Amino acid sequence: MSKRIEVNDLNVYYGKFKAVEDVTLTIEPRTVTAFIGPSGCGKTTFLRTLNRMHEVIPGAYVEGEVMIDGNNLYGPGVDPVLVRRQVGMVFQRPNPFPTMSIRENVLAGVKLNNRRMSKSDSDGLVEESLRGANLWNEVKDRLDKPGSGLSGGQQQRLCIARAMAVSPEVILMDEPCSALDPISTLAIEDLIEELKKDFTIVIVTHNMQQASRVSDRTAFFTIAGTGQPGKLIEYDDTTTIFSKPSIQATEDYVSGKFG
Amino acid sequence: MSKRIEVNDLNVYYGKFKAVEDVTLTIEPRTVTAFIGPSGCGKTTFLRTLNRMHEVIPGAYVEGEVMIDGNNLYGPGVDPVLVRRQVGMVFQRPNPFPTMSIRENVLAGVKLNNRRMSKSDSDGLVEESLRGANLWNEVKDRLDKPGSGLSGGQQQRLCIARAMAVSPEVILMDEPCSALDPISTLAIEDLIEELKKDFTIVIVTHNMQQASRVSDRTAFFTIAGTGQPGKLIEYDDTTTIFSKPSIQATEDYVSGKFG
Amino acid sequence: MTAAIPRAKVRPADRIFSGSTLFAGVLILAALAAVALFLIVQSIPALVADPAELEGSPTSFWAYVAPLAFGTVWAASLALLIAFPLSIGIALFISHYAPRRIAQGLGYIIDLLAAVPSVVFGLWGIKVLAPFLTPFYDWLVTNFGWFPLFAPPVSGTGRTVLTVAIVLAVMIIPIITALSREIFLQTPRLHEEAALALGATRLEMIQMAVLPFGRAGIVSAAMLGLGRALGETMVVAMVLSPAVVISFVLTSSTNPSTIAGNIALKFPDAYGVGVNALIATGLILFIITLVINSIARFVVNRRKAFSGAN
Amino acid sequence: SNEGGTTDTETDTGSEFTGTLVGAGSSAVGAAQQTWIAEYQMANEGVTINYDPSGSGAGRETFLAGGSGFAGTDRAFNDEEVAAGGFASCAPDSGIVQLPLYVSPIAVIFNLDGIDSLNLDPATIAGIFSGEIASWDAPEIAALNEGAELPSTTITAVHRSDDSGTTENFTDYLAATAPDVWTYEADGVWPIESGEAAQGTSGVVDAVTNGTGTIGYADASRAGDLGTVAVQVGDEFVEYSPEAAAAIVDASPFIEGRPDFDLSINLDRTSDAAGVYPIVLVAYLVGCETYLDSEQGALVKDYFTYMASSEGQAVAAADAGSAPISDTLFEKVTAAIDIMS
Amino acid sequence: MTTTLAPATTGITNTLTASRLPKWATWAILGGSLAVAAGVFAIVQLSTGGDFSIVGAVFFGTVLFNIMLFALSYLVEGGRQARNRLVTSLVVTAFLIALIPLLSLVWTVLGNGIARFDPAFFSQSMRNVVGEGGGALHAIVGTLLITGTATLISVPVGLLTAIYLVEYGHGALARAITFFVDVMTGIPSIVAGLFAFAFFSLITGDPGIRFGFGGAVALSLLMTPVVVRSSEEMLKIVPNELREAAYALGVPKWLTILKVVIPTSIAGITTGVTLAIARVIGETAPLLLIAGFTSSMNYDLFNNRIMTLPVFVYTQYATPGTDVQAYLDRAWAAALTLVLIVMALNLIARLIAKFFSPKLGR
Ligand SMILES: Nc1ncnc2c1ncn2[C@@H]1O[C@H](COP(=O)(O)OP(=O)(O)OP(=O)(O)O)[C@@H](O)[C@H]1O
Ligand SMILES: Nc1ncnc2c1ncn2[C@@H]1O[C@H](COP(=O)(O)OP(=O)(O)OP(=O)(O)O)[C@@H](O)[C@H]1O
Ligand SMILES: [Mg+2]
Ligand SMILES: [Mg+2]
Ligand SMILES: O=P([O-])([O-])[O-]
Repeated sequence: MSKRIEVNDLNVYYGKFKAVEDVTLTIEPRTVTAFIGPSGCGKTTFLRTLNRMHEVIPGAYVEGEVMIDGNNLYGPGVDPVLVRRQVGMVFQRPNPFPTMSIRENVLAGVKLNNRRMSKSDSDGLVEESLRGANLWNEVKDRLDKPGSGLSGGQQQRLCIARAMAVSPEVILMDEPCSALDPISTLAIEDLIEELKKDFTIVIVTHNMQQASRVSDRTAFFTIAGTGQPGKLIEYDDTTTIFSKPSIQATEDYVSGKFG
Repeated sequence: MSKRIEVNDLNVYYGKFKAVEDVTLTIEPRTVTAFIGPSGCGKTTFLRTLNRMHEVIPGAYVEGEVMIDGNNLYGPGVDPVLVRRQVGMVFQRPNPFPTMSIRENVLAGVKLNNRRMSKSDSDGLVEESLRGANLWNEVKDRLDKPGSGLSGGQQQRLCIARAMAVSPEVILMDEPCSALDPISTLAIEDLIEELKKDFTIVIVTHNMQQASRVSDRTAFFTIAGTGQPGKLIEYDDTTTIFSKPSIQATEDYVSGKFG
Repeated sequence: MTAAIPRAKVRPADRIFSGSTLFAGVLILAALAAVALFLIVQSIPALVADPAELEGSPTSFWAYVAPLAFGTVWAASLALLIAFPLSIGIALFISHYAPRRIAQGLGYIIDLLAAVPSVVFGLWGIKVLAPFLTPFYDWLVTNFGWFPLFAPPVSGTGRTVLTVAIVLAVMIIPIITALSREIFLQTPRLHEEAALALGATRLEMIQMAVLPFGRAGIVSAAMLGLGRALGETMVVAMVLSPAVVISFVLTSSTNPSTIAGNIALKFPDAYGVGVNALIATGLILFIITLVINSIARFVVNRRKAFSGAN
Repeated sequence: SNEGGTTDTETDTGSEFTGTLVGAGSSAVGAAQQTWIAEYQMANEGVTINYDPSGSGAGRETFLAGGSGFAGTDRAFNDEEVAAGGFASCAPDSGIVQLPLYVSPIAVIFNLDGIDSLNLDPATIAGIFSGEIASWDAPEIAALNEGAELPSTTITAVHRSDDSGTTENFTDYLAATAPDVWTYEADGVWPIESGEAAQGTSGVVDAVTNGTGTIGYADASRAGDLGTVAVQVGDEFVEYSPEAAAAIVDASPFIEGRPDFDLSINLDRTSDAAGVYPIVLVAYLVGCETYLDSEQGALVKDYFTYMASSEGQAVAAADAGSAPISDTLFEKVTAAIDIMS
Repeated sequence: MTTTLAPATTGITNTLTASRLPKWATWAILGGSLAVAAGVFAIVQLSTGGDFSIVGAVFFGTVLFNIMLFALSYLVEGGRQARNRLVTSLVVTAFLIALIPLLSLVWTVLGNGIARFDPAFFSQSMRNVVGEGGGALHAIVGTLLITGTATLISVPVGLLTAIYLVEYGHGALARAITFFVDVMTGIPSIVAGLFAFAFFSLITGDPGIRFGFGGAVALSLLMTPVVVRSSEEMLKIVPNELREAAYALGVPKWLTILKVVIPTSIAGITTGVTLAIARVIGETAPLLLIAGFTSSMNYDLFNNRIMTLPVFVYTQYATPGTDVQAYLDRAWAAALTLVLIVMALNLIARLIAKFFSPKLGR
């Protein structure tokens, strides 16, 4: 249920503006990979190329290859919709569907695609996903209440449950804790620890401590200045990046001299 | 041109929800004070009580005293408009007025009190403020272009120039660099260093490194959990907070164990 | 893990759906083109006819439409002049002044005005408003008759262009209010707070942040209202005391008629080329609307670099 | 009977007619048509007649194009139009019948406190409506109304803002009787700028009622409590009345050179015969001599017969305020209807 | 951590306070101004013998209030506060002014309409009715049928167009549609009627055609641009993050629009649709031309004339018989019915909005 991702020479554009330049890296299955770097260096942009969410923005496009188990996401004729079912995503701000109940939110990936499911199957899926997201105990009595009535941390875990319910192989998370209080943050970090058993996880974070706590490998991006493209500077085991990075810029960044 | 701020037993509410509890601290003139703490602990909320921006939010109110050179901001008959002239504010996201040119943006606050300003006076003020914000050289040739055409960092410095142009005595900054790239961040940190000669500065930051770089004193806030009020845990010289804080929670936080 | 990523180009359902939205859009253009074509074809006999055959034997077709075109624009501008400041005031009241809890209720009350059908406005104009205004016009003309807009003689029944403009204004107030209210409510808090933090009063905050941000939206709201006022038929026909004149006087019996009102008045008894002449005036109204909208769009676009959208 | 209604005169009439008949035209005939239609439908359960009061011009155009079975119009088709033919509902060689079945006095109404009736001569009426006489205490009015306490109020003369038969008949009267003052031709559209305009008879009545010192002209059935003018005919002053209105029709010749069953009347407004009231509106009901569709022809014929009958004329008089046609005219009309098929 | 310095300046005037008018001052000035205006008007009335004009007194009282408030505030609080206060009171006044016609309208329609607001009015047509009695059932049915059909035409077309503009269209075509939709809002209703009549008589070859469906088409022409405009605005404010959330779950675009975007904005869309219905339900001129006039019931949209409430109101008013009052009473009762129908629609729209709209609040 988890896949290797290989990125080769990827350039990412917003219209004429090249936002990310020449990224090549390989993400192993069942690992947690963290992307760190100063604001604006293209972490979010790059992350979104991994499930073809980038092209949702008008004028945005990509050059290069992203291979998932050897299949190029950007190959001709690839249906982005199918890609996204395999590569799930959790956003910076929790975004449960406001018109749906907690239960419907979890089932959104199934229901929105017009797939029928028996009541018992769907009940099972809801419970399994919510348990997986460590949310079951908190919401099991109010599955039919609106999802927007939960606290921020609960909403974010609901979004994770929703992403898991479509059984993707990879889960991308863009600063999933940045809008949350510390208690919720811890809950989600624990959850990531669990999920790693089944999924390949990529997480963007601003928080060095978080990166060092949850990830196996860390990629450091930066930019030379406004208007310049972001670049991948260093990609290595998390412990290496935080203890003896091989590049000076990385060291400056992780030690707080910069950014 | 700068003032001492004393806060006594301040409780801050959003309607029924108490967001910040029982804060007492004194900020000395011509210092930079940093507020740090996990997300949601009430840093922004507390900062906004220092120039009565808090009450702009419907239902929001304050209990307690905030004295600026002995005058209680929340005393009877105090005109919030006058308060805000003396205590300027810079927001997390740069917010120049999109409908105004760079020049008009700088003069926006000044024009309120002094409608008929001679061209030479206003030219002088624009130059002085933009120089003060380290922006003059970058924009002097396009003062009549819209302010929204600048880069994020330039916009943020424009907002600082705008705040300075009304010659306040205190400047509050709420995560002024969080939306900026590292180059712009450095520019603004340098600027804070300069401004401290004339102004009392209070800055909220998520970035421990930034706090240790720019501030003289640091206040650490935290919350016990969602729905609880934020509290001031420790307030001391920045070096003390980051080297040998007296409270365990502070140490955990600054060393990255938490948050 | 051999399951290759399935390859499929564009999904048919997506194509069908986007195709049908495109079709709907094109259908609207087609309907409009059909209306324009109808107007043009039906107008030609009147444009080529001997002007003596037209009503009132004018020197040319243009002399025939001129007073009507003038009256249309005049009445609609007056209505806009009355409705616009009121609507902006009401919208601001609801968005920035009224306590939040009652603002929605107030919005509903104003929306109710939109629920009143135009025949009812016509009846109200004739039976209530015109008689009510008559003494007021009397007073105006007696005391301010020297002012060209109030030149004597005064209307004895109150059915003047000003009365019509007031009714039209009441009709378009809910339209302009509803739209500008929504726009004002969307002013970014960030900009409002920026103004307040500079020590602006509420008025100054509105001047600095709310109005400039909403400028484009306010203009479209006004255009929607103006469109309604330009095209309103029944109210003008029922309430106005028209004549074939070009006159700016607000309080007299001889008021310029409007194109839509005139069609309603003359169409029932029209025959032959008279029918074509009336339709040709409809074409002129169509062109007026087009021109006014283009100007509005031009005005909005000219300062696009400074718009709130950036 | 009325659908869903309790008004039941539900006796089976045993009428042979069924189907729907459509007429269109003059709004002046609208009220009378509603009365006739109601009565006729009650007598002929299976029939539905719809009359669009869409205006005389529209009514003529619709009938010409074949969109209706009959037309109501406040002026007859003129010589050219009749000669041009092409009436699409009619059989190819058929002519048309134009029957003056609706005669209604037009009252000159005014609103002055305490005055119910005034005597005016044509020149004075023309003067008032052309704006030359501007005040109620003008010598011209005073001279004709000795003893009346005329106020110095300004006169507001109200005319129709729409194109109307009422206006055409009224201006025809002014042009014929006061040619020195009223120098304009008869026209359905008010020819001059002076005065106040209002839409439809109701609009004129409203304007006159709600204003002060107002005067206007309207179908006499709508005069209500307003003051009315007795107009000078010869040496007398005549108040409007149905009889006086019917009398002027009788006193007038038919238009010459028309086919036998085209009963278009050339109203003699200047007649000074005793008891005639010269401001009348005559509306024609127009049908084919021979219909393309004979069933429709039979129904129209029956309906026309009913409208012309003394019953028909009486209900219209009661409910719409028209003047029943005289017996002499009735005979001519009946002769014309007889040839319809 | 706690400050030990006692504030040294207690008791000295707070320099942050500005001189302000006391809270009651506004009301006092308002009361005073109204009293003065009323007094002046009373004196004028005594001396000239005219009627005492309440409206005049209130009007001049309000003007006086604004002037006084501005002047006093200017003297005490300075120019900026004075302008702020002036605009505040003007904005409130604007709102109150808008209420005047509304109240007057409601009062007039209710006062006149109530006389014939009886069961017969809602259970009978005007067939075979002369003078008093009768009802507007045929017109109510006609209005519901024609407006309903117009809604069925305009809402899909308008909503789909709005979706095109918001979700798909970016180029010249989208700009052209936006522009011409604005132009379309200016089509006079009578021209829409003329067009529909010409169009259908051409198609059917019937020169006198009158039928309900034609009326619905004419109304759609007027309604569609309103639907497009309002739906477009409502779709635009659906946050992009919801669309992205759906895409990220592997939901195709069209299902995202149908199942996420539209349900989220359904409240605004229904409000827009009711506005559009309100815009056309009172149209008289085009319906006279294409739907015609009849006293009888007709449930068939595709054959024969069909009556509608506005035409009913208008013809009852314009061509009454000798018993004028009976006709006027019916006209007003029909006007009242029309207003009530639109209000009921508004209410339903609000309920729909409430029921379907995003559930916020914790
Ligand atoms: N929709 C867009 N259109 C054009 N440029 C964009 C868009 N979104 C982002 N950018 C630009 O692309 C660059 C990378 O942005 P991105 O959001 O990926 O940075 P990031 O590393 O995620 O920053 P942060 O930490 O603030 O989230 C920035 O220069 C940004 O201005
Ligand atoms: N407008 C508001 N209405 C109600 N509650 C609010 C509002 N703004 C903030 N809060 C609540 O007040 C608490 C403190 O929020 P605040 O924004 O001050 O935190 P913060 O420390 O600035 O966090 P961050 O680092 O994310 O900016 C939070 O629980 C938040 O949910
Ligand atoms: Mg990002
Ligand atoms: Mg904050
Ligand atoms: O019959 P008219 O309404 O045209 O006078």
